[in-house]
Amino acid sequence: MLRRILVANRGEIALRVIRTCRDLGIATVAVYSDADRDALHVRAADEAYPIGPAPARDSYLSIPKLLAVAATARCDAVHPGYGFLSESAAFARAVADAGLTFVGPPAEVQAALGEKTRARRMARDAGVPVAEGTLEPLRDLDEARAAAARVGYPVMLKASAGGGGKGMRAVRSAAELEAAWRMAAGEASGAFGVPDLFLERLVEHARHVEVQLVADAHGGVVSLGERDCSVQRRHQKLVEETPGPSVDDALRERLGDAAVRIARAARYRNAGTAEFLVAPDGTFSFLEVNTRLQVEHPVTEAVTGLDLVALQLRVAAGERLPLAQADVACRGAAIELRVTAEDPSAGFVPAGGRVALLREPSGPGIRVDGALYEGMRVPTEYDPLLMKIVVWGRDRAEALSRARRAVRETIVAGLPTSLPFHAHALVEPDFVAGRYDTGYVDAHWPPPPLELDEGARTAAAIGAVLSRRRPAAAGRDGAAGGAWALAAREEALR
Amino acid sequence: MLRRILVANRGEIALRVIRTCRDLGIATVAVYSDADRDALHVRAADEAYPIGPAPARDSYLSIPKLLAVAATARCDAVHPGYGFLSESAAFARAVADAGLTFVGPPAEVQAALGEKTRARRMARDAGVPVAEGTLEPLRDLDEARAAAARVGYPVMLKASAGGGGKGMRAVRSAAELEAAWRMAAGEASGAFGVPDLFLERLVEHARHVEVQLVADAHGGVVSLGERDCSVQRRHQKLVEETPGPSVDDALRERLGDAAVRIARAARYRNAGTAEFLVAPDGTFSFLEVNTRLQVEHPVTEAVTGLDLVALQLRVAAGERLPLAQADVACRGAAIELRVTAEDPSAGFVPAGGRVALLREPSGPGIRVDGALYEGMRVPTEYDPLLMKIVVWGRDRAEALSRARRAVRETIVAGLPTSLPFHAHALVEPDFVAGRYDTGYVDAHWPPPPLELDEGARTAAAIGAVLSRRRPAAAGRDGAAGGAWALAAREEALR
Amino acid sequence: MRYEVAVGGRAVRVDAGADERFLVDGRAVDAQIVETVRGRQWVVRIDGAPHEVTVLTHDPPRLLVDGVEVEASAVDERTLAASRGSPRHAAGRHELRAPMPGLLKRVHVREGDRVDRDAAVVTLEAMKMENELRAPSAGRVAKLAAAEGAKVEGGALLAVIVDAE
Amino acid sequence: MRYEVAVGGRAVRVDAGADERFLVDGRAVDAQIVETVRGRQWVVRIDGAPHEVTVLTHDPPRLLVDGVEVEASAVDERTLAASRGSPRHAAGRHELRAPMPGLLKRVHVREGDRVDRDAAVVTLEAMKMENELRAPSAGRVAKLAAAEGAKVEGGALLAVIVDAE
Repeated sequence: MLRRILVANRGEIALRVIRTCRDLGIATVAVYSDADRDALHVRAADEAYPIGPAPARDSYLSIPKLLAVAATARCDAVHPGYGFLSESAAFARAVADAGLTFVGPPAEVQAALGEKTRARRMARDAGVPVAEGTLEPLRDLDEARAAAARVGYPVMLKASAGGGGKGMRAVRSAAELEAAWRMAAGEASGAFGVPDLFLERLVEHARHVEVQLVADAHGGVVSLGERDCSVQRRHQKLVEETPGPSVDDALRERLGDAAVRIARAARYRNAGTAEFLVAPDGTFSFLEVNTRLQVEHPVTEAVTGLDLVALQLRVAAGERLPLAQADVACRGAAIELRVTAEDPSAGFVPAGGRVALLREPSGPGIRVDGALYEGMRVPTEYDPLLMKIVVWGRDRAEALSRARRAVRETIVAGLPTSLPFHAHALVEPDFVAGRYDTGYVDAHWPPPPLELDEGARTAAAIGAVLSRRRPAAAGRDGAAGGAWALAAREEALR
Repeated sequence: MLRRILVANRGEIALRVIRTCRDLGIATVAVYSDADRDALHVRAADEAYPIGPAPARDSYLSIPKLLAVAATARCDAVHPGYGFLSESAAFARAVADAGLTFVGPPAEVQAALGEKTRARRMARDAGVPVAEGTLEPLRDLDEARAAAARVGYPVMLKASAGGGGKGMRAVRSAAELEAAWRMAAGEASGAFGVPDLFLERLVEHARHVEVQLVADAHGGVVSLGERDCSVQRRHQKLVEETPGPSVDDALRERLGDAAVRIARAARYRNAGTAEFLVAPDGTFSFLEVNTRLQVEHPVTEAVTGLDLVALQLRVAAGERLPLAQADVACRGAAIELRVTAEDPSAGFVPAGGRVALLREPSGPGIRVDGALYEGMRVPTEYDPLLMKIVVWGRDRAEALSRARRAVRETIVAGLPTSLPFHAHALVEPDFVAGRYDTGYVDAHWPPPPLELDEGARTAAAIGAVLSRRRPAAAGRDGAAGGAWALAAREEALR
Repeated sequence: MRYEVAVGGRAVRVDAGADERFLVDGRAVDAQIVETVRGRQWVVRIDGAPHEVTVLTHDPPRLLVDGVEVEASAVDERTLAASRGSPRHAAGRHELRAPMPGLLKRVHVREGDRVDRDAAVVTLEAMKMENELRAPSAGRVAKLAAAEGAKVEGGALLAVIVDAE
Repeated sequence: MRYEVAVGGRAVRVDAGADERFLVDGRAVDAQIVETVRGRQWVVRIDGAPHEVTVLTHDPPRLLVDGVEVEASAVDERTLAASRGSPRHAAGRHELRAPMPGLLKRVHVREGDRVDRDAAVVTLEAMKMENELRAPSAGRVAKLAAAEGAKVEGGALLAVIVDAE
């Protein structure tokens, strides 16, 4: 088994990985930029090393700095989390060249699947349907024009080296192509260092459904059910659930089979996710393979009872998968809500801030993966994900009820969050009925203004007045008032 | 279905019940004493009414006050939680007489099983083994002397109207009997209003194993597996787990069968628990039935996937049980740690205080049932239970690892807690091996002094120095220092 | 003290007296208030119903009321009187500010341009995403404080749009 | 400033200089300190290993270090010098105080009695339980401030036990 792991990430996923390492008795080494020196992942790890200033390119994306820490701390493996270098073939190779175990697919698999048109060719060759479009990167705008005309608008322009919804633009007509080309190429260049784009037919009203895979080094591959991730803004997911509300047993089997075929064709290793678009008629087409742990992996954990990070670590260490496809048993339904530092009332524009008050939800069926604490400054340099609320229920209806309750219990004060979106979606009839596709957010957000009932409105009006008062006057409100102030004063007594 | 429920309790169990009511769309009415006016259960409920001063007898134990609130708020049902009036036949009757549904067994069942010697006779008549001892309350000390001599020391003196470990004393010799009689009778009188005691043979090295039951009004009864609750101090549970480490399938079936037989004999309704002592040789004897939801019910929920409060509400409303015995499927293992406001380094003496800092554990496999928040004053008038950490794993080993991780993540500053006990038990070889009985705490606590490693000891020494500095100087420690102070100053900017 | 309060777009007048006595739109309200986090959170009980009110952010003024997020601002009469006529709050003048620090990738308008409501004004790169910041109101770009390629701080003024006459 | 520190029963001498420079038992320690909750919690990083130190309670002085609870007190030299010879801290004098408010159900000793260590001194009813408070040390009951039936506050002095000569 692995002995000592460098967790080359930050935030909730770093803490998530550290938790499982602790469960397995594996020592952990955290890294942190200047913006993260008091972060929870730093405190949870056995060791922690600074790797430079806040911008990711100077810290979390610096392969030399990460390898230097791994050497100093005598690590024998590296877990990349998601984002940052998790899908970098160069990083996987550098880790292996340094004699360390990379907890993810090997560099050659990353390289093959990371080039999205190559992945599309591989899927096609494995007999898996792929969306109509280009199977090689586009050379220039003219070629894009020709390809789009051939495929027919609307099309999706995508970064060949893409992932995570970056460098992606829907193009509805030839007139939009040039501007979209420029923005997507710019984003792709910035995010991945490669401006290459390709295009494929945009399937209208499609659902984004993905299949979790884990493969070992001995030819073992299992698929662990699907996740519907259609609820997205800017091609980034806001809500994910399993089972997919539109996926019946037959489709589930076909998707799982397609995912396993791609994994075998790619000689896949470790955890990964095959993404598909499912059209309203139930036909599906392969999108890409995410060669890493997904943000939304906990919904799969909730229904299977498995610890995906533990499986990653085991297969990375060379162990065989501890289960066969027939051993995979799913129970109930699970939903993940991504609480992000974004203002949904202003087009989901991200914003940092200081967490002035925090209450995480709890109770039956609720798991929270986060790394927040009161007083924490949420940096603006990184992904705006704040916490994931993962809800399990015996069926989708119970999971939805519990999710509503969880959102109502959650407080993150001090910065805008996506919670109002989640509160709305969880009662919005189309989402509740499971009738949604990738156009869901555009079609259902923003909602009509909320009408508070009279009591709540009166309380809000009084609350607005109270919030204008000077804190000095607040103690007057009663014995329990000013809890913090009292606590500070009384500390000396205890 | 029920429409509007009075939750006649406080703390974590009131919040627990409110959560499920919210999931089911049932309105909730909370009550609170003067000590609880800013409690979380008050805020989580749809309505909340004051019921008097802090002492329970003037508030949470006042049947007239509770019924007055139920009338004012137009409730149609009452959930008693555990403790307080949950096992009071008088309360169940008063609720029914007021035309309301009592979410628990009816008064006559409570009366029959609440008198522990009557319950013993009932179990015996149903063919369930009961511990040797008296089958009627003892008239006086002389009768106790005679009975103890007949049964043979050691014996347990117990309150006939007992429950929750109160009014209970182990007596190892005739010389101890008088003092034990006086203390047990005094406690029984204070706690239950009835000084009656009975005695039974004390089974040495026995395990306390209980079976969860739910029964509907149509003759349906299911048993939902067992919980081992042997880890106790002062006859009150500290740790519970399922499956019981000493319970094999054969014993599980016999215990479940015995529990169902008692339930049928008592014409039981709603959720309840049959408690047994299991001797080292695997023979078991009936102890009593707890005619209410148990503190430790979440471990059963964790492995069965059921919501026991939801089942309580459904059967109380007259619905049939939604599952038969054959539908009960358990997955994995679960452990509950009761975090109490007690100082384990001083004989578990309870102590209140203000919660100066709170961090609840989270991540895979962890559920927290609590009602704490930072700044909260923990009242000393009530049960010292602060929060329950409920851990699930695919097997006991995984649950133990996760439990250790959860304890390490948890911070409750400002008052003593039982957490050092839990931290110790979870690495103590006998507990880890599942080798424990009701003598566990006495045999394994306090542990030898902890040796911190050098780094941690140095950090502790520096921390001790930092904690003596005036807070005014603390800001010097860096930009992230004085998070709260900074947050306050920066509020105006946002 | 009298306050003009706006809750979710609805105007409410609140007279705050001593001892938690409040008149809301002239009607006396029996509100019992417990402050649970200093200056940040209160439980306001009205007719038996507890409402947990948390200040999410001061600017914009957002409250969380029983788990529901709502815009709610209160201005006391004196401040209101003093601020009338202040140019910053003048009717018809709308400021576009950077919601967070970032890099101005693109500026879509010029000073003097007429813009529709929701027209893209600038593209701000922040948190690894390009964000189009849009006109809060239709009107004329009276001032443009943004240049392509510039780094801007959170809260920085980028443009002023005035209602077209 | 020099401090006499006791961590889990072990004595440690700490010299705290400016700029987070510490000498621990005379050895220079490269400790990087981030205060995460004012006056309550710090992350102390020593040789790459972060240790989260939280003050659980001031009296008794308990810290949580990486999830492990430990008694840890620090007294600076000046305070130590000033307190030497103070009767409250005199060697051989042990106070029994009520750990919480409650009702004294029973007093098991009289002034002048000799008691063994861990002998029951009083029974305090609190949190619905009867709690026997025991002698912190063997000795003589020099003072008894407890009467059966009395209500006592948390921290109230109940008895003083002095080492028997």
